[in-house]
Amino acid sequence: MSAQSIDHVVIRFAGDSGDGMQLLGQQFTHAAALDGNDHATLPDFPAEIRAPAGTRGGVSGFQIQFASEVIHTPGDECDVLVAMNPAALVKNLDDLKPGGLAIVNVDRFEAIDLKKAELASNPLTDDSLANFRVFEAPISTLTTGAVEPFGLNRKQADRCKNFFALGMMFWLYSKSMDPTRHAIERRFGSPFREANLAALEAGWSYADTRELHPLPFEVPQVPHIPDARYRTVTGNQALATGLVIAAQAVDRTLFYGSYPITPASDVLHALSVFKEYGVVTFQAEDEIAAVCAAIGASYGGAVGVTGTSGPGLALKSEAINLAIMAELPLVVLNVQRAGPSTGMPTKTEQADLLQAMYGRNGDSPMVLLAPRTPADAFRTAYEAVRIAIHSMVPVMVLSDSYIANGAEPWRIPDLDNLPPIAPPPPPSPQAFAPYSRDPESLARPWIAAGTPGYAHRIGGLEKQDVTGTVSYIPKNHQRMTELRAQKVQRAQALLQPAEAKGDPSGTLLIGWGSTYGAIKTAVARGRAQGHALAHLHLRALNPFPPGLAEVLSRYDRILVPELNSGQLCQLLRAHFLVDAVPLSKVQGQPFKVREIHAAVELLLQGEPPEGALA
Amino acid sequence: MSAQSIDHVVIRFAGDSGDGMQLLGQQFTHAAALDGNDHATLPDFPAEIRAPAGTRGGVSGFQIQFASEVIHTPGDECDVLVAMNPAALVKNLDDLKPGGLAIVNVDRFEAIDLKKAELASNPLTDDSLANFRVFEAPISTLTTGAVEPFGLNRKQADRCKNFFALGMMFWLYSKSMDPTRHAIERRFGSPFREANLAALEAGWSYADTRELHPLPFEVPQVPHIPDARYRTVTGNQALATGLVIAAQAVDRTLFYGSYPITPASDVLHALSVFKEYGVVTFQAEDEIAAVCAAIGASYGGAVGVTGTSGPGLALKSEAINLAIMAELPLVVLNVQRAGPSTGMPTKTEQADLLQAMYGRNGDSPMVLLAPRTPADAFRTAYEAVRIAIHSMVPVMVLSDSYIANGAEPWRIPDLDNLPPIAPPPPPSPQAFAPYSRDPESLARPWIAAGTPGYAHRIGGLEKQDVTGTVSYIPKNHQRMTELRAQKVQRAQALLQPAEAKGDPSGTLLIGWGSTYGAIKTAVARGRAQGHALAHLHLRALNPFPPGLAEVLSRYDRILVPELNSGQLCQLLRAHFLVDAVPLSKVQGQPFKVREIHAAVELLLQGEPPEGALA
Amino acid sequence: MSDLSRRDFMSDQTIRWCPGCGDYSILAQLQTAFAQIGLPRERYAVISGIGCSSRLPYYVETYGFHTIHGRAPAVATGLKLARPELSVWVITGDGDGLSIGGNHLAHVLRRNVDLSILLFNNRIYGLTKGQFSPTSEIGKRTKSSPSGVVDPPLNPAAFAIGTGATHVARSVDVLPKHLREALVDAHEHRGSTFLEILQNCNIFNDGAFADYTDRAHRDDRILYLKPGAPLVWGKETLRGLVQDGFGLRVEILDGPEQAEDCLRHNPSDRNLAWALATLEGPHAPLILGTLYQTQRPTYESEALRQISDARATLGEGDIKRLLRASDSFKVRRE
Amino acid sequence: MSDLSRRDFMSDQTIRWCPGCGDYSILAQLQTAFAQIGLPRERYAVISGIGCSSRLPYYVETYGFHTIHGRAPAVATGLKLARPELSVWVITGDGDGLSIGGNHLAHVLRRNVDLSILLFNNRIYGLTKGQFSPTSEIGKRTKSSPSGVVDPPLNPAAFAIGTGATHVARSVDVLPKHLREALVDAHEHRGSTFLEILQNCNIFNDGAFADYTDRAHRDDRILYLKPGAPLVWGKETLRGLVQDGFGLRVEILDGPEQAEDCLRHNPSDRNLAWALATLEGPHAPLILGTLYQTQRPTYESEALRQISDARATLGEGDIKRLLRASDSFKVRRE
Ligand SMILES: Cc1ncc(C[n+]2csc(CCOP(=O)(O)OP(=O)(O)O)c2C)c(N)n1
Ligand SMILES: Cc1ncc(C[n+]2csc(CCOP(=O)(O)OP(=O)(O)O)c2C)c(N)n1
Ligand code: SF4
Ligand code: SF4
Ligand SMILES: [Mg+2]
Ligand SMILES: [Mg+2]
Repeated sequence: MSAQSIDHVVIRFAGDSGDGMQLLGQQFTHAAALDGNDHATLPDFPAEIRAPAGTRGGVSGFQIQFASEVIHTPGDECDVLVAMNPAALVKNLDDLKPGGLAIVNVDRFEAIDLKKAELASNPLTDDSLANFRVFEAPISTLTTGAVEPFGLNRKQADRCKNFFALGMMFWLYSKSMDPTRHAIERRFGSPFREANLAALEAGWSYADTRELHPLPFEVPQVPHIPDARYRTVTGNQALATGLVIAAQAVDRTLFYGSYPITPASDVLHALSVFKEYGVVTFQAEDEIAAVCAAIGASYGGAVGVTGTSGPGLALKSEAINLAIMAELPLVVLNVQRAGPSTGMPTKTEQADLLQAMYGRNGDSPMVLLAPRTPADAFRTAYEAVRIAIHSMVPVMVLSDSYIANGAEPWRIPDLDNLPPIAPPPPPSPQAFAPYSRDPESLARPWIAAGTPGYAHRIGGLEKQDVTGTVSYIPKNHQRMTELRAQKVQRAQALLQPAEAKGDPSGTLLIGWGSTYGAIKTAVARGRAQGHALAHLHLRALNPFPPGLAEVLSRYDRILVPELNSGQLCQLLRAHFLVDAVPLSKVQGQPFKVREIHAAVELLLQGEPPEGALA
Repeated sequence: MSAQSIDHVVIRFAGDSGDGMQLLGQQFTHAAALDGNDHATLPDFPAEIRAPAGTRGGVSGFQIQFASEVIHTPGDECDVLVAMNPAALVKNLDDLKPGGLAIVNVDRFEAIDLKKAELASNPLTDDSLANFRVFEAPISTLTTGAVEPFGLNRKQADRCKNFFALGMMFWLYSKSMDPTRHAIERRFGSPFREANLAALEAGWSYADTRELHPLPFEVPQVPHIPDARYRTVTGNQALATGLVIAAQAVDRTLFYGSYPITPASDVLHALSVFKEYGVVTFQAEDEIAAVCAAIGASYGGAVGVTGTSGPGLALKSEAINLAIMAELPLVVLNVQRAGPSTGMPTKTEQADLLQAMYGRNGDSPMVLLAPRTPADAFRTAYEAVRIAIHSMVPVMVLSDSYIANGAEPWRIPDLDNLPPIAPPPPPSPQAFAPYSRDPESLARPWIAAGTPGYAHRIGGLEKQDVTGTVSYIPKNHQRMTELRAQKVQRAQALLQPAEAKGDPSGTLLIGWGSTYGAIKTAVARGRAQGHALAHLHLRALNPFPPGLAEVLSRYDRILVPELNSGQLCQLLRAHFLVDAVPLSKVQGQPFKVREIHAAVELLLQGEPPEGALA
Repeated sequence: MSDLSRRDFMSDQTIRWCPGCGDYSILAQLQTAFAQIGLPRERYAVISGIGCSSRLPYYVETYGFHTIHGRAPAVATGLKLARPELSVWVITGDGDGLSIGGNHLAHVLRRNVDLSILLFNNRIYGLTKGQFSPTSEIGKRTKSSPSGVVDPPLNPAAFAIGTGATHVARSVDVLPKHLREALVDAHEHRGSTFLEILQNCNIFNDGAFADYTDRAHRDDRILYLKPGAPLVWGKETLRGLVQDGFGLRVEILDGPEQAEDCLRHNPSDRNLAWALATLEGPHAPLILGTLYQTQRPTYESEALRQISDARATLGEGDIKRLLRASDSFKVRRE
Repeated sequence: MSDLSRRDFMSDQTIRWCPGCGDYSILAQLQTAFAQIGLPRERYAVISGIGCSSRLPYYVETYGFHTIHGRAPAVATGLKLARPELSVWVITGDGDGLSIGGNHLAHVLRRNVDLSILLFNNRIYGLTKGQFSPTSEIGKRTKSSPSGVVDPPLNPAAFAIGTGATHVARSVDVLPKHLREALVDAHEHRGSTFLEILQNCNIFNDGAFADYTDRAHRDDRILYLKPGAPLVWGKETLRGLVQDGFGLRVEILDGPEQAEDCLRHNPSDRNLAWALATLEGPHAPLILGTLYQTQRPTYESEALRQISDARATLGEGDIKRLLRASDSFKVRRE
């Protein structure tokens, strides 16, 4: 059977949080990956474990864009929406393209289902779907039928319906089902194994015989992919991997102290299986104990790392300051989520930047890095360890929920190409003073407690320069405050210079972290329309990369799209006195490309860019 | 006996932390106050309770300027230094005016005393005091002699020497000893009462007979003092008083939850004696419990207040965010000290401004106010309660160690002149929705738990506009984020407009908090020399007062003296895109007038003002 | 008696717990107990931290505050000091109350603030999707302990007794009547009640207490404490506790008459309570009911009494006096 | 044995405690104990929080870390996991360890991390100039309790036993030899030792323990625990403890022969330890020595064993394998 070739597709699976939508999405992603499609994913699920079935609040979604070209976002709008119930349908309809395909599980459109979804009438029969192509499939009934032979009870049988839906989608996009078959075989015991396999096949056959579409589609592989090994990684997996590799590079134990919190917990989970790599994970009684244990480990010569999300970072702030004062290496992962307070724990946001920058008592600068994509989190974690040890400073990594749970293909790096990680060279015991400094980096020596000949005391009171004894001398405090700041500033030497991609003048879009893909795509789109645009994406937020002032000076207008109320924008204005304009989205959702594109259009017309979000 | 009249005098008492220098200073201050002298004080003591006797680290100092004119600082340099031992002498000599008088307790200049002070030779016999007038008094011996009749042991007898020194100073400045006599009678039991009184008299007689100075001085009273009642208050006392008065004004219980920390503890001490005013003080197990209890009290309709210093504020940040989300009134006192981490706990600094502004996860704006002098802390505390209740927001008061412990005369206010404090008017139970808002202030209603007819639930998850139920709706989160910001912004309506004192153009000095007196005096001095200067001092740091942009636009140069690395400067640059220049002092000590004056001179010559501190 | 019913305490919010979660039953009994106690709605305040369990306040039609992780006892303390007339309830979990919030719990118990503290112990972190908690067993494999937990669990009742708590009790989600009575007791105790409620998390730790609470063997494995009654249990096999040194030993009894020889429960004996709380061993029963109870003045009554005492002695505070203080002065006119 | 002396453990820093403070004596005994234990200097690490007591690390010539208020147990846990071969000591105060740091203390004790935890209990906040602490008595007037403390004090030993501690002991600043032995015991215990050291703060709470420790009546008011020895004390009057239900009663003995009828100390009996820790009453002695001791695997040995087990089974982790993981792929070439 032949297929119709297309460049890129966006699909979204949506159902109850108990319906297995995330698993379904991951399996589809894996199939796309093996086919050599570029891809980006966006899971979106409620905070509750099993949010009330059938309600809008209970809808769990998974979106993937896969393509035969390089892409950078999971897509603004869907070509296909798979909706397992009315709540999933209406909640996601806004994001379905006009003319897009809605595949609907009609078995769940009874009066009671509509009521749970707070619907007055049935969208399948009223006019709400007029602009879309609708494919009504009795997914529940067909699944139950397909798995009948395996003796499951009603509830168990119904649980197989995600694989039925997956089978349909595999047919529609001509994907091989083998990897999913293997996964089912590995993951499930009898009789669920057999039932899920049957549901998968049934879904495929149904789509084929009922002609879900006249012809299936095919998304060819991206041309010129280097012949390397790849993995599809989430941001959290990539962070964990980067930390392990970095600790091995410096030949120290990796110590991860953490207290569970969404969306950072998966880093703890990932690291706690790496026992044979010597990784020590410590689930502490709270965030304070977690960071303090990491500091203690670092004092003992391990690579001390702690990870959390916004509210947990607030709790760690006092102890991070201890690391600043004690001048010990420490890496702090902050996987941001929507705040303030408990906020919206599973939703994404970038609103902890200024907390990261300033949320400690006294003048207490620290290095801040942010990954831009899930795969990029590997390199960012590695760099964080490198800088922390090179400069004897705490380094914070600002990831977010979108990066943490989103996935993309990652080319497995060649370890020989990673920069080396080395602590400041230790002086001889005779020449040793705890707060003597490397002339370049200003780092003090990192002497692991227990090292013979170097016994010494440190602490959180102000230290006398060089000797490290307690000091209240006024000028010394000024000097030490400046040294702590300079040390962070000198970490610039380890950073890539600032570089804007695109036009050398005109309008510059600056972003940081997870907005990378959306900004990059919007800039490309705008340039294709003839606008003079460029994109500069910061990995380092403190210190800023070398050359940033010069780059900024070349542009007439600067737009700063952020998932917060203008925090980077505020820093740029203060540092460079440039009239940078914020584009602030605070909705718990990533930017859509079109929102940034529209903001640029407005800006070029002299309007406030915020209008793009209205 | 006649006396020589002078306008203003700066004296400093310095001795061991066990020598009673603070008490001595307070008594002298009180005498000056009763004489109608304007005055400002600067206590400066070590963190240790009894720091090692005789060492430089153990020196406790108390400086006072008193004058027959209005003054604003405790003075840059001393006219007289009373030094109870060699460490006290050498540590303070830099601050004695050339030609100034050093009164030295010669009994403490034995070899062992010099060694403790790390002195290779005796400053009384080497050349170190060449530029000063030195009066050598065997204070210890004379005191022991004077108190001999009362049967004290050696140690007890020696403890009376601060009163001996005080007697000498009372003679030198023609002050009445009666108030101190009364104080001794109230404070001490027999035989210490008699001994201290004898020491005091002996000091006076000794100064008289030995002619400490050819003629005593006299500092006349300030002309045109309004005929009102005054008190000499420290900043911490004024804060406590302001809170009690504010709670009475709104007829609610004042609840103060705190955990001891220097230099904030005295607020707890002061409030815990006000039982008959219905003040509830709660010494919690830590800072987190303290702020949480204050939030709970506020939920119960009390005026919930918590107080701490830098490291404690870091710990409270997560809970403050709960108050922001729950939109409850809360006042947070942060009596700043030198950081980061434990830092220098008894030394002053203003380096928590950006922590106060941004040290919480998510976009979480709150109102920030700062008192400028000890007496001004009364009004600032009152305003903090007023705004918190008017706008249903947390308000932070940024005091510091210098204000907390410094003292100045405070004119007891007429309560009728204080602005009223009123919660947003409550809707009827029928019309009630927890997150409905007052159209002006945007405040939600403050319903005390327990009120019949209004039972409702609140919490730290994002709230649906109006109803206050939990909401994950993207646009709602944007709206609520904006509402929380606007609410803070609208508190501007309660603020005095920005006003610069001095020349209408030229160079503007902007400060906040405890730098008020030094900046004001420096500006006056510069203007007297013909420079076009003005001074604007911010009480509100968030929101900024109305009209600030306009004021800023009138000046060519803006200098921002701060006891931190340029934090307000950073905010001004970001908000107003003005090229404000920082003058940063981070030494645990307040500005001297001459440092600011010199910085202005440098700035006018086109040099970086930091040179003024070199 | 009150003419309120459970329904009066049901809010209009959709409940967001997993189907089958033990929290449903606890919620129902709490609402019923509120009706039974009979105070008007506004006299109850339910304060929680963060966790599945801590979502409870949204579902109860009273005053309620869903605060932050681990801090509910502190918020409740402030509320109780401001509004001593309220019946204040703290809802917490084994993570919320014993991990991040363990210190606040310890201090509120020692202070004896009049709060009813309900710790929903499911021996797991539910809301964050299944990490081990301070009450998880050694060796348990969870998301964050793939090779098994190595931390020995905390014993909630022993911990509470160690802090000086005045009322320590235990109940379980699946015994509605027992639970309801325990809730009413909690309200009636003047001072802090620490009530541990064993709760099944059917998603991440299903059957954690089934060994004891399954209908099949429940009657043989649960000891219900009653003041003055002998410490015996069992249907198939009758067992009883006898004193053994400073501790307790399980004995098989020949018949009901032998029960009289067994130890009798005395909730005011803190050492017995300690022995009951820490009893372990192959035949040790699940012990439900009031392990310990004593009367001590409550924290808020003592704290607020200092205020009324001061007012009785000095009169209602006069602002003018406060402002002038003893050291105020008028400048001497020359 | 070791040829180290106290002097080898004296640092060059000026000591900044008030003259007469009990901390001096504790410091001296710790330095002496270090010499007696005989490890080289670098094998000791002394970790403290904030408080007068917590200044101690600066004065000991070993590794030392003066951390932040209340968090020393957590810092020490991380250090011990990174460097299990070190002898790690935690120095804390009644405020540092039981107020702000109570939760970390509870969890480190339950986990049984091999740390020697010394809690300097002076029943006051020293460094912040004299507020009441969680061990201050009811009614005590301090700067923050001018009308008297209303919080009932926490019992440190009872608290520690309640958390599941494996070694709970008590000593006092004024008995150097007893203290030194207790310090050596702390080191030797494999697992967490909780050693409460009663310490006089002569500035803000002078004589807090004088009723028991003054030379004049010391011999009549202190009971020294020794394994297997009868629980008797007193010189003028000989007294002993006898079992009374699940608790203890003080009896006056007619003579030394009667001591044999008294209860004997058994440090492995946790219920006895509980009774000893909570003994109160007019004639109750000050009980010094090891109240409780048991052996359990340490936290770090169990945690690190999972690593060595994994390595034994899977081999030393191979980075290449980690990078590729099971789900890595090469793109199928068409
Ligand atoms: C400061 C902070 N840290 C961590 C979290 C994440 N968190 C939410 S609930 C929870 C634990 C829940 O366990 P438990 O208290 O046992 O409640 P359960 O869900 O089992 O009822 C954690 C770690 C948080 N919300 N805030
Ligand atoms: C976060 C924080 N809160 C408060 C303080 C202030 N503080 C320092 S030591 C201390 C209590 C000291 O009491 P204790 O632990 O009993 O030690 P002691 O001085 O009596 O030896 C307090 C409250 C601090 N340094 N940090
Ligand atoms: S995760 Fe467990 S505790 Fe939470 S709601 Fe579901 S079943 Fe209940
Ligand atoms: S205040 Fe008390 S505990 Fe602190 S050093 Fe002085 S005597 Fe010792
Ligand atoms: Mg739980
Ligand atoms: Mg203490």
